[in-house]
Amino acid sequence: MQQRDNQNRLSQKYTNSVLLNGTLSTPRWWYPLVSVLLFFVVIGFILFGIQIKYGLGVTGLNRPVYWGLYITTFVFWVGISHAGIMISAILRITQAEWRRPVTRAAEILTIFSLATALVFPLIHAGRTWRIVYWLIPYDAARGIWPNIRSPLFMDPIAISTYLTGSTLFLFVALIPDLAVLRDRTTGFRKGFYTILALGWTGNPRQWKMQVVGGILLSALMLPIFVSVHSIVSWDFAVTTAVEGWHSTIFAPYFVIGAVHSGVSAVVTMMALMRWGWGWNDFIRPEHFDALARLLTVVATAWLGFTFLELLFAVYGLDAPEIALREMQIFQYPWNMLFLIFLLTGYILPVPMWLFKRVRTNIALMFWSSILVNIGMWLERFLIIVPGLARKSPFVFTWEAYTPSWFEWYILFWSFCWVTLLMLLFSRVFPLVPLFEQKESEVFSDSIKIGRATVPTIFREEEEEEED
Amino acid sequence: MVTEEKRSWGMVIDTDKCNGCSGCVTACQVENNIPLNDQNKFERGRAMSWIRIERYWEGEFPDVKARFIPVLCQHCANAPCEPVCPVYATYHNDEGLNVQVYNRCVGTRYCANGCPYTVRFFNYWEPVWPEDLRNHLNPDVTIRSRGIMEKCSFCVQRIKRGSRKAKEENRELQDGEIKTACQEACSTNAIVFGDLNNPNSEVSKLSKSESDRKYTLMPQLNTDPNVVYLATIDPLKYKDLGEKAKSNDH
Amino acid sequence: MTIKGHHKEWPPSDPKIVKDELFSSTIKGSSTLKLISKILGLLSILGLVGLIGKFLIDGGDQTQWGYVAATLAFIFSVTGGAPLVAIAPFIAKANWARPISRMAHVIGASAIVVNIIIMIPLLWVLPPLVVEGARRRSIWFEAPVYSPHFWDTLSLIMLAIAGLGLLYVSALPDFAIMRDNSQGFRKKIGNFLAGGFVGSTVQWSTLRMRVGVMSTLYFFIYIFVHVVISIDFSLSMVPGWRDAIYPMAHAMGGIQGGVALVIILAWIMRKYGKYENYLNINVFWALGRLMFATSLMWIYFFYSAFIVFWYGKSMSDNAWLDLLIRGPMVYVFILGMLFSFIFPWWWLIWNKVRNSINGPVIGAFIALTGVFFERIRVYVPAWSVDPKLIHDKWLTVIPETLYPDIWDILLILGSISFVVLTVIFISRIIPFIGVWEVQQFNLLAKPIKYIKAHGIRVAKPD
Amino acid sequence: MSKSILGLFLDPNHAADAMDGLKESGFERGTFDVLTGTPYPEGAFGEYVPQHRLFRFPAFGAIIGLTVSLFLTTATQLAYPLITGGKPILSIFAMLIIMYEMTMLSAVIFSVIGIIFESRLPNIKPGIYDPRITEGYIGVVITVEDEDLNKAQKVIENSGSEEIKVV
Repeated sequence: MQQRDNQNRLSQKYTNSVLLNGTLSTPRWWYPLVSVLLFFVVIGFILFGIQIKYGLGVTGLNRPVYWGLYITTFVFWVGISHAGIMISAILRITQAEWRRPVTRAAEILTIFSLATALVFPLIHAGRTWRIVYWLIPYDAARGIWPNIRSPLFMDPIAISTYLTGSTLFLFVALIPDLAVLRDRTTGFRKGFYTILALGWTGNPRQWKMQVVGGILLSALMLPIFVSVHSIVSWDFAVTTAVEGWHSTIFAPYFVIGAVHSGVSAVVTMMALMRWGWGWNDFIRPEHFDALARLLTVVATAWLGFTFLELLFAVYGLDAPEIALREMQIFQYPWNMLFLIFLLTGYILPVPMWLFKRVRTNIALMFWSSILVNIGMWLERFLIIVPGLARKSPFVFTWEAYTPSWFEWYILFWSFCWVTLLMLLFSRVFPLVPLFEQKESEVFSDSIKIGRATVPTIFREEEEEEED
Repeated sequence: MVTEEKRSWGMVIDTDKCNGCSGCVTACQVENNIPLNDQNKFERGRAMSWIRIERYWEGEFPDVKARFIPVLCQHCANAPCEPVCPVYATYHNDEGLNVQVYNRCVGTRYCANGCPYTVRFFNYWEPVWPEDLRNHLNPDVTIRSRGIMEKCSFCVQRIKRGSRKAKEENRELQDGEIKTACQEACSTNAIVFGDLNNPNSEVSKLSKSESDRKYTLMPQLNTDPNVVYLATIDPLKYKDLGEKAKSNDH
Repeated sequence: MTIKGHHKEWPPSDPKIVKDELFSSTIKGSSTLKLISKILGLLSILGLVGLIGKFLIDGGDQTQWGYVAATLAFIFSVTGGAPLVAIAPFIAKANWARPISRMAHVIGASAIVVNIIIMIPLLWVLPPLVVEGARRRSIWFEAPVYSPHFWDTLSLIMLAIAGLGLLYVSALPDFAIMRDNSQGFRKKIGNFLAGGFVGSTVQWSTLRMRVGVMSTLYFFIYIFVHVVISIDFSLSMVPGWRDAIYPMAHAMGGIQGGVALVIILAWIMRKYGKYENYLNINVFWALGRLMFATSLMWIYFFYSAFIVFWYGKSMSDNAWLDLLIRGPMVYVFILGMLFSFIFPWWWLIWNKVRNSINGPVIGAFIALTGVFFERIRVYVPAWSVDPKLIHDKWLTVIPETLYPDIWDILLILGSISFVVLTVIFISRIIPFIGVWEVQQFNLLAKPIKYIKAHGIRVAKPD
Repeated sequence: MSKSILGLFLDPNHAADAMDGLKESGFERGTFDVLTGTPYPEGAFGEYVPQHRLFRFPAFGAIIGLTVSLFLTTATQLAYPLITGGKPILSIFAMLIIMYEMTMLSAVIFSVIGIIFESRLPNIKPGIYDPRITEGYIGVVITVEDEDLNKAQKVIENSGSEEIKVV
């Protein structure tokens, strides 16, 4: 089949055939991988059941370390979820061309990681079966509504807002590709796609709504995106009792950290997609290059916030705060974690990204992005746990915390769970937005300036949101 | 005359009288059906005691002094534990008590993080008592199931019973009529419980007369506790105070 | 959303015309401009008088110096913020900003003298770290007692050098043009500054490299200056005020003001410099968007701090609220809230407003006022805290409202007019729209017809 | 009895010519349209640029969300007034956060409804269509009365269509 048309653009036929290879056909590795993941996930659910039956004693939690691995992982997944809107909204508004192949994968990552994050409060709560009183604002028989003054109630509201918004955003952008699938399937699946495609034909009105609506939704999702992790951070920041939590910088600090880890997760996923489905023509080194440049800026900003956070932690020179930091940074094993956190969060990956040779090397980008997320998970752990372990001047209540294998497995489970959902999704819907890809092919061109050939892009003025 | 709405239950603890005998701890354990603390619970940092004795050493060897502070829920007016609960499981009632409603609690443990005094306890397991202790449980107090928070209630069951009795005999509730378990058990009368809004109650008298020794835990957090502590007297440091303390004793 | 309307105004493609049009503004000076300059000069002198008078009268009493500190903070942060408006798009390879980048750089270099002059007496009254044997809480922990005085001055000077350097390296090709196309002292200046720039490939690549390096450097210095000055000149003078986001909020306010300044200058150049073709609506649209974004950032940073203090309710938290929100400067706070966020937000949220010439400039004026109110709201109460309380754990006595005296007003007017005067002076030397930037712009972007649709074709080098 | 014609083009320019041809030969706009597999710059085919009222939807949604959330946050606290931590019963600064979230949520929901409505979906009877349109072919559709059928067909053929379907 001809790949490129007379203007040396990837032909749409070719684009369809390649990008649907995970949807219309099944990769060889798909079934084995899914079944393995399914196995782990099921075990996770069983363990969860056991915990509900016997109580949270199965964890390593104690007094005063009441929050541990579960909450850390909750914050971690909320952080990962910031990938989607960062890529598909911010880069759409700033008209970054290289966003196109990753937008949808990023949004799906957002949705599934958010769904997982929402599960963690359930796992974490003492009486999961009564969680409805907390999560759903309905007038219970007790006549009492949830307490809107509680940050723990603001969380579910913010997260479910973000989740609903991203899901709708995803669906709107999915409609044209559903039409493509509708035209390429038969039987039951055709019916399925026909219903979802809502009778899309691709006339100017529909396309215009795609473009304008995309920008409108991006502009609306952006403030939500910022608010979600800020509100999560306020869970900790409003607490005066725990040293190291009551800091005003938490909101932007958490958000920038979330972007750091989220975009890194997108890099990881892009590498996997390129390897798994062989989309080499669409997910190209220059995309990794651009993402790495972005990450360098984000990571540096994040480091600045980390520095300010530490600076103001010791600024007051209060004995309990000093005791906490002393443990967090100098005492074993915390000092090891702190070291790993600094190394993997910034010191190792960012200098690597300064070299174009690294930025365009898929394998290196893959591993460096993994490093970042190890670091970012540790960051949350080092914020949440030491503060509790060294809580308040009552030294007699200080405790250590070692997570039980139970908690470690639930952490592992969450990764299997997200991956499984992504794989199932990829079997039904395309992971790379076909029409965005085609659009970039239509709009892009190249001009000769002197002897140099420079790639160009055609820009039309866009409308924007008015409210 | 003092009406129920106006009540504000409070406690005065004279650390100078406390000798750290831990009688209050035991009494509380028995009164409030607190699960038994075995070795494993202590090792895992999950032991429960609504009131505990914090012990500090003062001075250098050889003249070292042991200092004791009985710490229990301070029933703060600005309790940091209350607003963070998503289900109103803990709130401030009109008698100045910081109450814990077990039925509402879903076990987010956020209140425990909010409490600077770490006097809130979580039931990690379903509580169990040995067979022969089953019949010793206090019928007035709920047994807390796994997965919920619990804390000192100022023996709310006694307060309720007392005020009910007073109503039946339709008279005013007398000061000192209601005694908390820890107060009863205290061999040195270091703990005094009563209505802080009643100017004639012993607690208000004490906190007035001893105002120069009076202090609250962690004032910088502005929690405005209902538990008031009276500082220990070092006769060498505070002679006059020493005299006063002696005169107060009898 | 027809595009044809927009592209009536587009830079001419002939380099010669571009050069002549852009340089014309440096040569011809109207009589009104001379008059304005005279007035501004007078005001500046009065400002200096005000500063000296202030020093002679209140030299010993730091509680009277809030307004001076606020003025310094305002001027250095907004002028220093302007270059970032050019730097950010440069890093992001955004083409639209090329016509305004020169103005941004000029504003960045325009307040150096004022900053230094105001800094001198302020350093005199700024208390050292150790007063009566007790060391106050600061980011300098155990450092020598005059660390703030030293490092803050140094950081301001570094900012000045970086600003000048950025302006110089990015203006180099224009100096070369000046050398080649003018007579008299202009030729001399050009000859001196151009430093043998003839536009060889090597020189261009080094130029690009230099601009990149200077931009990054400038950004980091800008942040550093804000951290040290905002902490030493306000935060550490209030006992118990521990606010980790404050330096960042401070810097963000500066950037907001910087965007505003660029918009205003661009508007003036368009209206009175007759540069409609260069500063067309696209520029104002993009700048309006920036203005909107920075206003949102302001409320975000403010609320992140506010909710933590409001919820925390500890002694120091309440002290913060009493001093800076409902305290002596409550009305200024309300004004600041209105002008920094509410008005700009509700004005610039409308695309019709953003996508116009006059819309953004009105928003810019509002936001600039807002930044000024913000600085006063923070610095004046912080300085008027009783020095005896500086070592407490938290603030117990909230100071009275301090009103500006005649010297303060003179200083504020004078310093601002001197900055404007400097800008006018620079406009006599180099064009406010980079000639080479415009040529680059033309090279990379041009309106084309796509089948039947109109739009712009933008080239993305590397 | 009206029929619809679908002309399939590979070269966008030819499609544009066909649209011009149809305009010149006096078919009023709205009867003919262009179908593409990807967004082209607006007006690339000289097609009729549709007007829309999309921006009304989020504004409306935001107002709804604000009112509902204001009511909910107020009423839920007043319905069962419990003092917590010495905070006022109506803690405005906590309410603001919830109100903000719910406002944004309903704005998003309404704008999605708006997008779907404004693109006239769901479209029960898509009319004449060809799967190859999602393969890069550009379709020009026109619905005409029988007498104009040949005229329209001619125009589309002459402007170099790969194939013509008539239903």
